[in-house]
Amino acid sequence: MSTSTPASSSYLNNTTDDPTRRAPLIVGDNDFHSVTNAVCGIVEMPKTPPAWWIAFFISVSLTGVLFAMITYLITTGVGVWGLQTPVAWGWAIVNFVFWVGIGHAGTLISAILFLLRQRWRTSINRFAEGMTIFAVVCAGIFPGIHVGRVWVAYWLAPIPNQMSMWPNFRSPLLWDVFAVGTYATVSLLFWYMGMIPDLASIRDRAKSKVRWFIYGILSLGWRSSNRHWHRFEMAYLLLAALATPLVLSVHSVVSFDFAVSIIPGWHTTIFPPYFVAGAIFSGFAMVVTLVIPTRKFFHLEEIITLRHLESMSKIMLATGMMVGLAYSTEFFIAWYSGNSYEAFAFLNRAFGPYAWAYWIMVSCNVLVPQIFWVKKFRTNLIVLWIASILINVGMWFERFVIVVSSLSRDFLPSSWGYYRPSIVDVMTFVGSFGLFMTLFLLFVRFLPIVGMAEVKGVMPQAHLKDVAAQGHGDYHGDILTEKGEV
Amino acid sequence: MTEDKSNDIFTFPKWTWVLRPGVAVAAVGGLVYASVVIYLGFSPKATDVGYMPTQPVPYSHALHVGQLGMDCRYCHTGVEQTARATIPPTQTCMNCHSKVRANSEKLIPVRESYATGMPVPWIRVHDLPDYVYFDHSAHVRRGVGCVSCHGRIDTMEVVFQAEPLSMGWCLECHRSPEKHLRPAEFVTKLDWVPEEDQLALGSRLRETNNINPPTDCNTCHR
Amino acid sequence: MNVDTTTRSPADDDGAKLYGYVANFDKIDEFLDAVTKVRKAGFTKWDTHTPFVVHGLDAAMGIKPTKLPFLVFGAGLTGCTAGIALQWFTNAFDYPFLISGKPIFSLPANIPVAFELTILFSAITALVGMLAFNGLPQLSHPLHSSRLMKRATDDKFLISIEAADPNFDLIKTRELLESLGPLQVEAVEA
Amino acid sequence: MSSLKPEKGMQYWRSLDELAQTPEFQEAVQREFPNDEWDRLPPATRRQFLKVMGASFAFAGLTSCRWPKEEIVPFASRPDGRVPGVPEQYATAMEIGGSAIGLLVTSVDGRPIKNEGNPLHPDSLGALPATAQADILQLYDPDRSQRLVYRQSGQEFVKSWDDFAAWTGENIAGTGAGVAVLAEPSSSPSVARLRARFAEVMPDGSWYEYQPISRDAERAGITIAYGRPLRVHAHLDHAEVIACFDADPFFDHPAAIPMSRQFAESRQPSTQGISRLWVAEPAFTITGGRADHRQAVAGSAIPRLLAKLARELVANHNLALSEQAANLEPAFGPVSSEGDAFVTGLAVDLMSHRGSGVILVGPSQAPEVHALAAVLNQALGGVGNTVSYTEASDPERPSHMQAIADLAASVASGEIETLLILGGNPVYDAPADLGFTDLLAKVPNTVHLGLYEDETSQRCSWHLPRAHSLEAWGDGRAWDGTLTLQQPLIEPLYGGRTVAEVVAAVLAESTSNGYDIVRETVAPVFDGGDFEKSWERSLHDGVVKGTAQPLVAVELDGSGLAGAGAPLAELVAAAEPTAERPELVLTADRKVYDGRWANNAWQQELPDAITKTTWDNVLQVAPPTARDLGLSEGDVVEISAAGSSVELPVSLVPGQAAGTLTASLGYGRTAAGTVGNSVGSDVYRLRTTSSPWLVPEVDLRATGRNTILANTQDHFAIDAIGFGARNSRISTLVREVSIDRYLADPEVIHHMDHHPPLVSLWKDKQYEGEQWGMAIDLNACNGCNACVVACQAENNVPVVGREQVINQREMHWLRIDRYFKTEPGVGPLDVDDAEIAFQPMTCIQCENAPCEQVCPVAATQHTEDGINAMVYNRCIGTRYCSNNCPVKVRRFNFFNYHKNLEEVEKLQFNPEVTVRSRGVMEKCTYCVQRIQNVRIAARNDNRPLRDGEIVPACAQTCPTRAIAFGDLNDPASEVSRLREDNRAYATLVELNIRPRTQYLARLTNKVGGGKSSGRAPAHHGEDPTHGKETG
Repeated sequence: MSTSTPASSSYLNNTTDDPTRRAPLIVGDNDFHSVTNAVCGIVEMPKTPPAWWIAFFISVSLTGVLFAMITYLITTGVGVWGLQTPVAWGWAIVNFVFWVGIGHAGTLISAILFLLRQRWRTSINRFAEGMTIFAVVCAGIFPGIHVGRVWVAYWLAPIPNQMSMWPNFRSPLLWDVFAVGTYATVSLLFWYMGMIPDLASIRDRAKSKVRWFIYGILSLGWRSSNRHWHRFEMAYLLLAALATPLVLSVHSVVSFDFAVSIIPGWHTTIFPPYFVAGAIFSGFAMVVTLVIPTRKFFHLEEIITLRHLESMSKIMLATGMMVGLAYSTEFFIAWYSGNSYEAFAFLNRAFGPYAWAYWIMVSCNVLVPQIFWVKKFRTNLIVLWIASILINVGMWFERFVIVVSSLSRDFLPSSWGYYRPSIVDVMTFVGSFGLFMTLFLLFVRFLPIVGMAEVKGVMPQAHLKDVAAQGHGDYHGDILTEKGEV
Repeated sequence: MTEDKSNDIFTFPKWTWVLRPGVAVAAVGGLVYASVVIYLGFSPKATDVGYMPTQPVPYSHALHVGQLGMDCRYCHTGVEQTARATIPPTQTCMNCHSKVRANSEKLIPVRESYATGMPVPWIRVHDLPDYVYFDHSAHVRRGVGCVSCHGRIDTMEVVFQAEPLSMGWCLECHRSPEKHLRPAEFVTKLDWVPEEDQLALGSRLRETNNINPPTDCNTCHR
Repeated sequence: MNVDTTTRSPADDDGAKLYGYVANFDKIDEFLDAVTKVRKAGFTKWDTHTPFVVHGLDAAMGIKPTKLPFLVFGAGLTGCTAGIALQWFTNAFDYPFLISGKPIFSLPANIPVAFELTILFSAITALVGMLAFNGLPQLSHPLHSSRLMKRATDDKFLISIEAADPNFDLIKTRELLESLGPLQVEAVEA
Repeated sequence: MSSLKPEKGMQYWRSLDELAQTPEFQEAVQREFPNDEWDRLPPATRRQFLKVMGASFAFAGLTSCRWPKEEIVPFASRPDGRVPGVPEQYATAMEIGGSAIGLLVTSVDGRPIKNEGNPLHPDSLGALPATAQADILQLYDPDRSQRLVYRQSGQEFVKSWDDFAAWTGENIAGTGAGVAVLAEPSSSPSVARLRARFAEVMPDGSWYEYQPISRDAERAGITIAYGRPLRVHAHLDHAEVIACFDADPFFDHPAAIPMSRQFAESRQPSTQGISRLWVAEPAFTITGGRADHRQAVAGSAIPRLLAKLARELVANHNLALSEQAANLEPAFGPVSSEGDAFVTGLAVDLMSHRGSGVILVGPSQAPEVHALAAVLNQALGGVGNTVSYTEASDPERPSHMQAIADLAASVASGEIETLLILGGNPVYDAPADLGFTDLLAKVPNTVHLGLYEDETSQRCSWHLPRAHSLEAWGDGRAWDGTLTLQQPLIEPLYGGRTVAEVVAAVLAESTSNGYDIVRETVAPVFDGGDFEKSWERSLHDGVVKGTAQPLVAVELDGSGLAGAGAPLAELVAAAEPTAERPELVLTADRKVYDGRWANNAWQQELPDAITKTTWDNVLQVAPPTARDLGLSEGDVVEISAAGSSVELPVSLVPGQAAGTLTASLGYGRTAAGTVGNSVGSDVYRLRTTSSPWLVPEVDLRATGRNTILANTQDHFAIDAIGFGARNSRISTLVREVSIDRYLADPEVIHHMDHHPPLVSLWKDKQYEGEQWGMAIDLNACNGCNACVVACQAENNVPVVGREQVINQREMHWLRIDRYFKTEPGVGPLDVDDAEIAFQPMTCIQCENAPCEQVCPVAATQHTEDGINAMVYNRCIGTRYCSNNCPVKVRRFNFFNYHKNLEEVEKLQFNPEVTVRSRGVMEKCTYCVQRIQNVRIAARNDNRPLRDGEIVPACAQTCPTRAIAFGDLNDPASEVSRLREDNRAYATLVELNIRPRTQYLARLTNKVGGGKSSGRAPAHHGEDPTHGKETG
């Protein structure tokens, strides 16, 4: 990382804690144009770097594996997975919840931080939103293919039919269909809408007719008219206001799949907040995992600054603690409720056949984030990166523990079982990462990965010298250059 | 700091204004169109009604039932006792045709069958999915006329499927049977029409015979 | 940051029909002053083009708040009603079936779907409404043929005045614009 | 209709049932009627025909999605009384181990689809053991032999029956010198008659009877005691104290059904008290599971235990043995029953119930032990009341072990030219020490008649296909001697013939077809009257009334007993086996019996009642013994004795006698067929003529390999946490209380669970009209598995195979949960003794069914008559319902389990039940097809349903009538009555799921009440949460 020559790169560290000065959100000698160049430069690269090709090749081949597995699954039967009678939901659902969880950071960063006027979001929100979409795409695959008869899965939709049958709206699974569907749609709209002005920038810089044509279409003829900006701002605000409860609802509804059932270890009122916290947690972890290499590779250190990463690690620390609290609350309630089945379910998690998974979960999700109390670690990219990966591992295991360990031992000891994933389970999961990375790579190569318009809006140059004219007294910090202060 | 020195400014032609209304129309219209096509195209009304396979023997219900006035039950003996109406054995045909039209070549397959004991391979016209369990006796005994499901067989030269026989179609009658109930003696009278209003009659029969067809799944699916 | 100063003389501007003038600035404060002046000059068919949302610009231009929120609110209500209605019709009216001994129709079970549909309807309306009000997509617009406009999505701040404006005058308007101290003024053909 | 794609498979067999109306089948059916020419169709062609038909239908199914073309092929001329698609039932019979059991077989369009018991038959009483039910699968088994084979100098020739007739003409003639018959013992009078004819026609010929599993020891023991072979009949309905020494009267006995039913009835709570069952056995049996007092005793220690008892009775209770038996007493030896609670307690119990006690000894114990038991029964006054005797058929016959030994001897001496093996499979199941396989090679001409081309067939010069019992005429005798008729329901699919027919053919009898043979045999039985009338009557009933053997008065025989003293003393003195020098006890398998059902997929997949193992035979070891030997579940060990050795996986079974290993016969077949080949290991190899059931002092060596056993229960539940939780739950799941406690406080059952009041958020649904419900009496159930197979046969439940069972994907709709109840605080590996609790578990049809609310497409919902309906064709397979099912009785089709079935196998399908395809959930429906059909019939005759008119398959076949089904809204119905019973309780009542199936608690009758197995009763306050709030 940029620790090679401290002298030259010290300016990159804007993680000051000095309360008298607001730290700048963008560092370096940047003006609007340089920002445009930096971001559009990635899209306009004359030739794609070989590293990208290598990564892309790997991802695409993994995607191939994913679809091969899906074909095998659909032609042969769900039996190719490790599922069985007590544990009728396995990796497919675990992966679904895992990906949906990751799909939360984007909308959260865009929407909630927007409403909270967290201006530092601007550098990373586009990136995170993109990640959201791709994660939701991966998530969406699993409930789709995990049903026994994919070819009639459309019965989930309330379509008038010759059977005059309708879906059962009492089922959490159906709520899920609507929640995830809505979430995917809204995230996509949000993402695209924010991108329109930036697409216009690329269009206006286009040198080839093709590029101009494509981005021209995509940017819908945006001419950055302020009369448009006015409504754009309002629409964006509204979308943010809508997406915020949505993002909270989605994982709540996902958690209903479990909470509404009667299985000990599932039937818990704590699930919605617990799942949402977990989702944010894993979402941010995934953003960090992706953003650290990307910003290095495309030299975006000045735009996606160390301070951004530090803030995210703080959020991870906070949400990690929430998740930890949820774990302990579960145990307390299991004991306090006096319900012997509930009590056993949790003892069994911690000390039963699946104890190994449980303790991986606890150490990754609760212990690892504790290092973020120390600023040295928050700002050390290597540590941060590894931690973020561990957190993702932990969050996957959280879902595994919830789904599998609860199901494997419920009420009647006669029907207890032990679930083992099949190789197909594993390949499918790995494949889904391939799909995710493929989409992500295409995104960083062909779309503006930083919201230029928004970043410019929070740059020092964007704020008025004329105090009288200052709309509202928001101060975007001073320009930090390599020489230091201006 | 690169500066755009190129003189060519690309612009879209003026006609592209149509895109705006175009997109709107396409979005709305396409949706409507698709749903209509699917609804009409996939409904059994379109796919199943009118199925008229050619049978090994050109047996005419129009002739036997319509003109000669034979009762359905003469051939379909099981219809009042069992789930199946039962297709008659060749024996039944020969009861008459050993004398009547004994030499008609249309009847060759029948005579062959009778001689060899090999059956006549009729083609099934009214074919419910195999997970549907329909019981003729249960319906006929309650006064549901043959015509309600099979149409005017007595006018058919070649039998064809007159009703969709879809689940929704079954449910209509199970929900309001009065539309189809008739006195037991007229069950096989395909051309019978009630003197009074069908609904009045139907409701009365439903009342007296205590007919409440269930709409439970396992009424038909086992 | 050096600026391209190749200004085309008015002489070039006759001939083809004129859409209007475009002037570009690169300092926000100057730009805002200019905007205020243009507005004071009583133009109606004019606009500004900025690479990002400039605070106080709406005020300077005197743009009235948009009606979009009401539209979205309406859509939200529709979505919610549609959600409840759908669930009532399908599960309680058209083919009511007995599930887990629960009532045929009870609101709690219907809240999630109703909620999601509320969001879905409003979100779609928000985007579509915004585009509709802005008259987008509009791929072809005279301003797209302006060279200055190309930096409007980058780092320049533009004012455009349409020839169609009653107060528009080939010479005066141009002088007015040049008086505001822009980097350039360009006449754009319709 | 692409959405229906998976169902295409089903169309398939529905078409096949149309197929049943095709000429071939009609011919077949016609020919089953009297005086018809036997079919001479070369066997292969019928198979091909079936294949082709099936294939064509499959093709039809796959053509145009729009209108799958289906043909209807009506009769050319329909026989009277035949209505297509209407099931008919015929009474017939089958023979198991030399005793006939009556069947009532359901047949649709000429294809038998289900075996049920014949209510008029004394050994069936309407019920049927799992084996006899599963036998119908054998009928359609494509692996069954389908041709006559003649082998000569390593070459095979396919022959016809005529060729065989010609061959016998040349080779089996004259006085029969050098001709020997090795027949499977049969109770059939026809076979007996032909055997007599054989003796006449071929005086120099010899006839041997052998079967590996028999009650010969008992027969020998009785001969010792009474001087002649007699058949023992226990009347448990008269017994108040039942003592079983290594005996399993409820399962391993031709009259198991009547006996277990009598016992179940004697356990119904009454103020007179209930009977008490004492069991001493080396390994758990069905009977042992029901015991009030059970002691795990090594097989070799059973004689000592009985001797102890005798001594106790004589010495401490002054029981006078009759003087004929006096000289047995020394044999009781110096054993003292000091501190042996079992013996002392039993002695007291027997003495206080003189005349109403009975001592039963199992067939695997030595004759002397049986003799001693007979003596004690006599002395205790049980004879005539709890025990009675009838003359044994064929008193001269030597024991089967003797017979096969004699045959071996004469083969060895080269006397035998021609050996006819009629049924049986001696190459596989003859005692190892005879080396029968090699001997067989010495015989120039060998003929084998068998259902399969099995191990024996492959080594014989002739193989003849044998007719299945549902394909042939025959007769037999019940255990009590009642004459039973067997009529065919279908033409021999593969052109097989019966033993009687073959013998008749060999003897060139004038009447050589089964029908005539049987009529000739039974003619004398119908003395007087119109023969045809009585014949029709008997055919209809399946039994000839009043033909049971008369009971005989008996007198102990001093001389015989005198000789028994010494050997008994020897047995009593036998050394206790230890973990280091363990003994191996061989048993008849509860599923494949002697191996004859090895190729029966239903039986292979049926979980063993005790070990819950499928597709394998295991070495049962007591946990402490295993711990001492350092063995754990699934370890493969090598057991060797007398030179031969067998490898078996270890299965830890609490309640197994220490130092005693138990393994069941009938596995490790090499020529059983595709299903049964190389399943498990063949322990016949350790069997000897001298000691067929007990192999003392075997060497045991761990191979270091470990296999996963295909168990349907106890997956991975042996960790401390799971073990503890399991034990703590059993007492509320399977409630049990001593009769005394129950009589003292009838409400006690309802105090066994505690939970907050069960309140709903909404008004409870009121159910009008018929409301189906079920009551299962755990006090009657003995876990025999009959219901499991009945359900499988009725509902087209697929078999999934070993691998899938290991993946926990077995499909049984009805399973029997088996819990070992052990002392609290004892670790899983220290459990030396245990009690067993059985709980038949199937969909309990919750009124507030958790499965329903979670199904997104409403594929499972509640019907107006209160059934939790499962709609396969609506199911999309989210499996959410299974997750949310508290009792996990829903089964999912992970694959298309019917894909690999051959057409002929599909003929067994029940056309009244949809065959489920891949990707859908399925479960118990209370046999809704039976409900609907009966209901429609009743409605057609405008009459209300009668209670007991609708009987689900499981209830129909239950030997102990443990399952009751009926209308809960009808206060008079049996099920309502049982649900009002104080013993009635619902499982997991605290979940407020309101199951429609409730259980009746089990009663124990330990001496002095014993320790209550139930949870300590609660304060008897007015706790609203107690009792039947479960609707």
